[in-house]
Amino acid sequence: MSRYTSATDADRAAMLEAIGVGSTDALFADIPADLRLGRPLELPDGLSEAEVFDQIAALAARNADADSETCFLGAGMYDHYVPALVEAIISRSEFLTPYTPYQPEVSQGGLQVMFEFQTAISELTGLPVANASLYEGPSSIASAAYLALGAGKGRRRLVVSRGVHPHARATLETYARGWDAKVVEVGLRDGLTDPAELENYVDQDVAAIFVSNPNFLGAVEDLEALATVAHNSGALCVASVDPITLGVLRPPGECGVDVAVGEGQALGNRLDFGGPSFGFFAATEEHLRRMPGRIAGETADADGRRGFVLALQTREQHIRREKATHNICTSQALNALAGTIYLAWLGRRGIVELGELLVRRTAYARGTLAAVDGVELLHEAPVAREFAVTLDAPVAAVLDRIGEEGIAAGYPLAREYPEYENGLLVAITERRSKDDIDRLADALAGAIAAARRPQTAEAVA
Amino acid sequence: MSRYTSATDADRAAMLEAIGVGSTDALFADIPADLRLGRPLELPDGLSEAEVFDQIAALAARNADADSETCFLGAGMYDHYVPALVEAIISRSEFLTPYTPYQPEVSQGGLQVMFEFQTAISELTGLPVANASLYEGPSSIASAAYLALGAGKGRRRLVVSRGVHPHARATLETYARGWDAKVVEVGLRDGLTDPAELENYVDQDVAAIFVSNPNFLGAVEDLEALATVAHNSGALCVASVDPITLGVLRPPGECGVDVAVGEGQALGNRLDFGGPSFGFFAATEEHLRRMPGRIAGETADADGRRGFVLALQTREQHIRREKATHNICTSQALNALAGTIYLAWLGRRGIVELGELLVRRTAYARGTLAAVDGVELLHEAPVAREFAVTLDAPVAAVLDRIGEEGIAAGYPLAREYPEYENGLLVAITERRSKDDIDRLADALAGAIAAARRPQTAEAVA
Amino acid sequence: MRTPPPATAEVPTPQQRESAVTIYERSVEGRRAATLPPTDVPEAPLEELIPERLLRADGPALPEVSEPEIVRHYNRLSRRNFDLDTGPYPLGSCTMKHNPRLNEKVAALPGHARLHPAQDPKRAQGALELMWRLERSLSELCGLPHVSLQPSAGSHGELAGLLLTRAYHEDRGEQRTKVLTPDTAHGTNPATVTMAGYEVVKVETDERGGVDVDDLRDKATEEVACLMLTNPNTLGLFDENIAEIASIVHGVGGTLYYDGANLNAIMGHTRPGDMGFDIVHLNLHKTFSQPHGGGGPGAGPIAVSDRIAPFLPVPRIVREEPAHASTNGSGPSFGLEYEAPKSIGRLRGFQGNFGVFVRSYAYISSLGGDGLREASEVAVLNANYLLARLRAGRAAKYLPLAFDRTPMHEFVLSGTPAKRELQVKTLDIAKRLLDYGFHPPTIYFPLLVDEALMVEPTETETRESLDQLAEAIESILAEAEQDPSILHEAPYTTPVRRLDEAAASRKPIIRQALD
Amino acid sequence: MRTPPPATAEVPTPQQRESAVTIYERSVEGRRAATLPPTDVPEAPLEELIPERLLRADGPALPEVSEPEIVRHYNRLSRRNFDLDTGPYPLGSCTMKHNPRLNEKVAALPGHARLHPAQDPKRAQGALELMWRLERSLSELCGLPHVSLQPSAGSHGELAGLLLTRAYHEDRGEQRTKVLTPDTAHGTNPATVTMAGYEVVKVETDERGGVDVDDLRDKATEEVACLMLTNPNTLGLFDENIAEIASIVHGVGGTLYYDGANLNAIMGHTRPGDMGFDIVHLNLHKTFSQPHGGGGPGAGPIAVSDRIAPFLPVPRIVREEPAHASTNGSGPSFGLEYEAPKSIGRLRGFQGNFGVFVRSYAYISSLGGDGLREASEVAVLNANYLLARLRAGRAAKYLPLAFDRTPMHEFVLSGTPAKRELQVKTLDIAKRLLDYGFHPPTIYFPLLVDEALMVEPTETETRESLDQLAEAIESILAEAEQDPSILHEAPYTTPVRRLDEAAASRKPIIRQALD
Ligand SMILES: Cc1ncc(COP(=O)(O)O)c(C=O)c1O
Ligand SMILES: Cc1ncc(COP(=O)(O)O)c(C=O)c1O
Repeated sequence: MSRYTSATDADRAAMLEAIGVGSTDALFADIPADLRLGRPLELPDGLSEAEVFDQIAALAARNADADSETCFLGAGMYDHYVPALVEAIISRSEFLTPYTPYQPEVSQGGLQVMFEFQTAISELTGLPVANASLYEGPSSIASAAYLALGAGKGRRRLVVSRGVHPHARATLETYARGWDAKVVEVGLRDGLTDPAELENYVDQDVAAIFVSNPNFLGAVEDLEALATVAHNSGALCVASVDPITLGVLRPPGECGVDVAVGEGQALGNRLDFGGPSFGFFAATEEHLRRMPGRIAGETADADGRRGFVLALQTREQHIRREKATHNICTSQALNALAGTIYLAWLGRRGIVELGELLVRRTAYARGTLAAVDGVELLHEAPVAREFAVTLDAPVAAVLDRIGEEGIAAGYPLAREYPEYENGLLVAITERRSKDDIDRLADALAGAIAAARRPQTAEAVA
Repeated sequence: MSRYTSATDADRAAMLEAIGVGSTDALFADIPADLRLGRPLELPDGLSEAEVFDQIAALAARNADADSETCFLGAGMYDHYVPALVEAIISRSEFLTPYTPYQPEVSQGGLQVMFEFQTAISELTGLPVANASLYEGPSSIASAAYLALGAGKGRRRLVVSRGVHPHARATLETYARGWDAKVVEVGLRDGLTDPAELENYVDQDVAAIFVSNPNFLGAVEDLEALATVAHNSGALCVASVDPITLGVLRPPGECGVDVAVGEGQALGNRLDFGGPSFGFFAATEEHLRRMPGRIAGETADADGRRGFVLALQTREQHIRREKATHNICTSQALNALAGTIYLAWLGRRGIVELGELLVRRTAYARGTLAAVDGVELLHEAPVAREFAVTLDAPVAAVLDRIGEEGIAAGYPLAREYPEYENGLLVAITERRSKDDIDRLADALAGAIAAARRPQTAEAVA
Repeated sequence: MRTPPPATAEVPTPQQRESAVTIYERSVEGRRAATLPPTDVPEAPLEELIPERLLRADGPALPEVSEPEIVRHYNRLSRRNFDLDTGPYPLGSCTMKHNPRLNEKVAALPGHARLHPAQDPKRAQGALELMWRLERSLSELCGLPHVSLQPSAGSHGELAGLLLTRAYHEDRGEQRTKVLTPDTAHGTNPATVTMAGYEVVKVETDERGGVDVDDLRDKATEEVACLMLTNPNTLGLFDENIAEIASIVHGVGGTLYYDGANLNAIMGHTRPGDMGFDIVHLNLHKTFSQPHGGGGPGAGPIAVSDRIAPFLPVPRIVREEPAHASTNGSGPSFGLEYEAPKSIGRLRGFQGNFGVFVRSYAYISSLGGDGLREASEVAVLNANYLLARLRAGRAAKYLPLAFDRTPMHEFVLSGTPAKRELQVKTLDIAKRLLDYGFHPPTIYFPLLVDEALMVEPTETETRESLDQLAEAIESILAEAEQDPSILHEAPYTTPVRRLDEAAASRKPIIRQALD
Repeated sequence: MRTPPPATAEVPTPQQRESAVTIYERSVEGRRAATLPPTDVPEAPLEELIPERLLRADGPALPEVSEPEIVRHYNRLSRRNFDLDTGPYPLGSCTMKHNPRLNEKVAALPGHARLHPAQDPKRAQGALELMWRLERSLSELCGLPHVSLQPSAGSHGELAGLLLTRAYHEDRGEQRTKVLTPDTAHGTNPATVTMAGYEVVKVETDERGGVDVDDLRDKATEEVACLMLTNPNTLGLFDENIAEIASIVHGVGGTLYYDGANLNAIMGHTRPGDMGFDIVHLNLHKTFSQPHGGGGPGAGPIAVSDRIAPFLPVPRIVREEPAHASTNGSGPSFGLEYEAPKSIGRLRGFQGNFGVFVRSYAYISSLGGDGLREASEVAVLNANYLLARLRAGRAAKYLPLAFDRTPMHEFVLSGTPAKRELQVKTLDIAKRLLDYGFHPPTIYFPLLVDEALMVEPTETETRESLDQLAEAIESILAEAEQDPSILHEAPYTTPVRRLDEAAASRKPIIRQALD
């Protein structure tokens, strides 16, 4: 019998009889003979649970994970500690296995969680309305652009800061292929989006500007100044924000940002080689009915009991079809639940303390690395939890060498920022202690020195 | 605030006021001043969850576990595969956190599980009554002895086969210090308890004989013959059995065994460096009211609904106090639940198929190892899932060497069986494939050859 | 069968007595769950590190609760959900099959769960190989040579598919503006068409529940970029004309898109590629046992034909044969390829929902080729058995098949007669089913069926649970014959009773008010 | 406070409608969940490998069910339990404190969960070091120098303690026959005395709820091997005469045994060793947050004074300083010592319940010295606050303190007035509490208190939950004033209602009948 099914031969016989056919083949009769797959699937045979586990565990063992090495990688996803209660709760069948809450009377758990999640995101971003999650960070930016194009009737340009995550900029480009809209990019100066320069790009045809805080190079932007530039010509300001920093950094809502989106992985989700995590989407009141995704709302039942339902469904594909504000259906509810629990665990004080710890450790790390011979700061702008340096040596060689010492030193910038050929992005979390940082500095010093040697040799020759 | 508590300063003030005292110290006033600990506890400061995890994970990393090496260790606990659903179910709060079911109306889950567990143990052992678990294997033998002494009024001797687990024999000796009872041991011949020899030990003063099946050397005993010897002089026959083998080996109940006990780890429990696991205890009807431990029984509620309760509590310490049949209170409910789920997963066919697989693989392993130069069978008796060999080389040296190849070759017998100086006990599970066994044979061959070399060198000199 | 559930709410159930309290309402100033590692670096005032005007004055008002309170809060909340591990969940089009815990176990291995997405491919070979193997398995199941795992869900896969179609046509110098979707299509199809910048053209359904081929012929013009189809369609019916449909669309140069939500009906029996489809999306959270999580996560990999391949999203997983630099020793090595001049680019960050890939790979490894084929066989058997059980009773009269044909893995009933003769709507029947301990089928979809009930039991339900479901529906229809108000007022025993959904949208309260 | 729960069972709750069905009753021939690895060795007939007469004719009738059925069965069953993560569990003497999930996470690490107990100590250094550190922590908490972690639970620790006492006396050539236990003692104490071959002598309780010192003096003869005591005792009262008690017992050469079940009251405030106790057992599943698991597992480590140390069970954990053979490099190394000529030997297999040690070690590491002290402080604060709340209401009249003194971490009320004036027994109050969503306190223990209610809230309950518990009891007493039958018939809303326990023992049905 195929794993997980329970139809015995006796069951099959009885069931076929009840149906009134002689064999299951009869049930497939509508498939034209010439379209039938006349052979077994070319896939390995099924395995026992123990064999599947051993085989996949062997694959997993070939990955260097954040438990087996000291990880300074960030670039959008971060190795924060996930408290054990998060996994304990999200692995409960009652949260793990239900579908989207189409029957609210038996989905109050999930719906209330969405309501709590929306509250948390609204608090973090300082914006009044938030949805119950989108896929992940970069595609949330594209979703914000879709909203902006709809809101900014006729406006056809999207101005993106080069400080926005490269994956987000690429995703926006991809989505924009379906819209007659043009994506233009504003460069960075000293690691920051320059409001003055931004102004040259923003006019009446611009639907929205897109910035990130902190930006991809770790720099803390002046959101308010950037939002002002957008508003001056009637464009929206969309900001992608790192939720972990919102205990200490001024929230987008206070800076005049119209739509705040972001990647939620840092909030109680696994690294998972990049997913699943969740994206969040918050906005000012006026955009509520254009928002993408599920939104839980409070209401009452027939007896007057407080309850929650999916609200404003007329925005959605299953009701509005081609007129929907977005095509999203299945989203990231379980990951958003993890985020909701994580934020309750961190709490009002914890989010501030964590932010402060990160800012201080990052400052220490930045200073310590800058003191290493062959390491220069890539920019001097203020940073919160991640910073960029340039190595006076081939970054790939340096990373390989440090990797052998069990350290993932950071994210090389060259592929996405050719202008920073030996640029390196270093991320700090509460799991990277001062000692880890000092170890990194020593390892960098050694690796750079080693990487330079041959060159000097040539120089001599 | 201490982790896990929630009394804020405001709470404390309000609570103290309600109590009518000025400080919490006042609540400790009954402790004489000279008995107060006038200093902080000399323990490390509390740590954040992330720090505790990292610290303990670092300790765990210093153990060579059955995932990181190929494990042929047995000797009472075995590396069987535990299906994922077991951990998923036993980690549910509803099973993990309740106390012993003293309030049956809100404990039907746990009580029904006990009922199902008792059914499974009764089916496995072929005995009509079983309890809901004891601590673990060896102490269950001592508990059976306590029952036997009570049942066999005046009989003061306990005859134990040397084939019984050494830990069980030692535990029995320890318990017996409190009883004016004498423990005598009957040796093994060709790996088996010899009924003829046993007869010399059994007389009217013997309360019970204790045997194991398979015995510690892996040999399958003739339980029926041994039980007959016991019964001939009115003694009870207590058998410790390996539940995993009961799909293929004749069950104790069919062999005339009066009390069957055993170690339950192999049934869906972790290795856990030896515990927690569970012990089981099954017997003939007549011993029901002398049984130790909890027993769930079926009954009905006020509306006639089927329900379960703790039955026959008048056997127990909380009711009968000094007249109780045993002193056990907290037992191993959660581990017994794991066993119950595991047996439902394995099912009527699986337990037989698993037994057959083990017998065949063990036969193959025994033959393959016996073919290695320097390895001899320690006995020729039939075996089911474990067997003993003697090495023509210092076993310790051989094990060290093989250990470096990532194989735990087996359990050295010398400490507990000085008569088998270089004896080695090798266990097989469904996780040890033919390839693993062949690898073990090669490793043994190499290690024995290596261990011999120096000796020959000396011989030459 | 068991006695019918109560049809009164006079005595509230224990759960009904628990009024909903949010974690914010449990917050007490000064309480906390988290403790953080101590600051082991200089404690400079924050303003010295970041200009004060960029700092937050006072932090977000997150809850202040202790760890035990959090655990209790969410444990209690969880019990206010109905879930697949509690009872049958025959939600049509959603393939609510058993979620094996083995899949959760392997997904949680540190080598997966703790692997950073930006890890150097050289140090993530196991992950890349797993993705590569999954791509190959899905390719074989779809009968299409190339796969990208990147899309995050079905609708994301649909968007990818239409952007691929656009890129394909543009590459051939064509500007096409229309996408055909049958009126049975799932809402994400038309919504995606709009989002991809195309215009929706609806194709009629014929009397057998398939695509109206004549209508298709009329509408299949040179402007048509693509036809989006699912087969079996959302009526659970296999379209026998698929070959002709394909040739019509291909005839006008359009692409054929397969919405894979219904693949659970045909694994190992027939393949979209063999039917002539160019692009397929799969829902790993339906067919391949990824748990739904109450609304995600999922994954929507796409499989495509050779002509579409050049446009697939980047990065692609590539397999390099041995002796190549980046191999650590023996076997082949795996890498991420970013260079693809004609690629539509990225649809999201990093490499997709890897954790979902692990679960689905474990599922496919567990069943193997024969097991997958049998899974589809039993899914179809279960659906037809349940239908037979229903037709043997009152459903024959009140809930007939919308299209009287042998369905595959799911079937769609019409509640029109029930509404006419019993004055009960499909909604009422669904709500009453809740009292009987079942999750209702999908209702009011597909749209072309009046009062639709869309039933998909999946292969992992037992015959007994199907019998019980049939008996419950029979009993509910009997109740309706006697007193339809029993259904109108239902449910009576759920944690909350019928909720006012309209109010929630009229004056939306979508976050906890805090003061 | 919330409105009282229903006092009728006319309309059964959803759970009450689910009749209990065992996994055996769900069994269908031919179904299965497990698949095993294929046989990769010769398939010889079994009779060729093992004589047929030693083989089983037909296998045990275990259930035949599919994996999805197993998951549903036990998930549904689990919801028929009340648990600590659902609500307050003030079960006196059981210390139902929060069970941190961190502890489960570290216990599940492969280095722990997958470590074979017979692993060579050289290759299990982490486990041995953890055990050694835990021993040291418990030693400091008890004020006694030596610890053995071996006993499996409290009662096992008690047995160890009395066997140690016996060994100690015998080593000094003495045969003592009696063990003193106060009439407030937990049942395991006297049961253990008998099991250890001693005779129980009861010591009276004085009017302040402590040991009657005069009675103790009379009974403390040369025949007395030991006095078993818990302090605070099972009335939650600290015995101020402990020093005198100790000197009396020591005066006649007896040992003093401390039942550590109540250690949660005094951590960091006072220590058994400092009170004069020779032997202590601790319940890691009470004080040190090991989850109870519905009746275990637990662990009952013992701490002893120097004079008892030689007799401790083997193996012992030993710490060897560096430069020793078996160290892998730097630090100290750890081993198992089996040689101890005077040892009482083994109490069980291998090294004890290691998984429990890991959890308790994590708990101690999380709280640290100050945290443990504060935990006891708040435990005592919570108990006294709850008591104060109760005394402010009807409980003052109907449920007075058994002994009117300031309790520590728990307190014992007497239901005598309630029985006399309201005709409701403590049992009735307990059952009605179930309807209010609380687990009742321990009832009818300690025995010397008529109609006893023993209440231990623990430190992890919030002030609000204590308020709600007080309000619930207040409301129940008000119900009793109006109509005691409401309580007599309770509970009404639990999965099953009051069960006939007598019947279950009269004609015991203790396994599923199969045919
Ligand atoms: C037929 C059909 N197509 C598309 C989708 C959309 O898939 P997803 O929810 O993964 O975006 C669904 C699922 O709801 C569906 O049933
Ligand atoms: C006071 C007291 N002593 C001893 C015990 C026995 O402990 P255990 O259940 O761990 O054997 C208990 C627990 O029930 C207890 O409360």
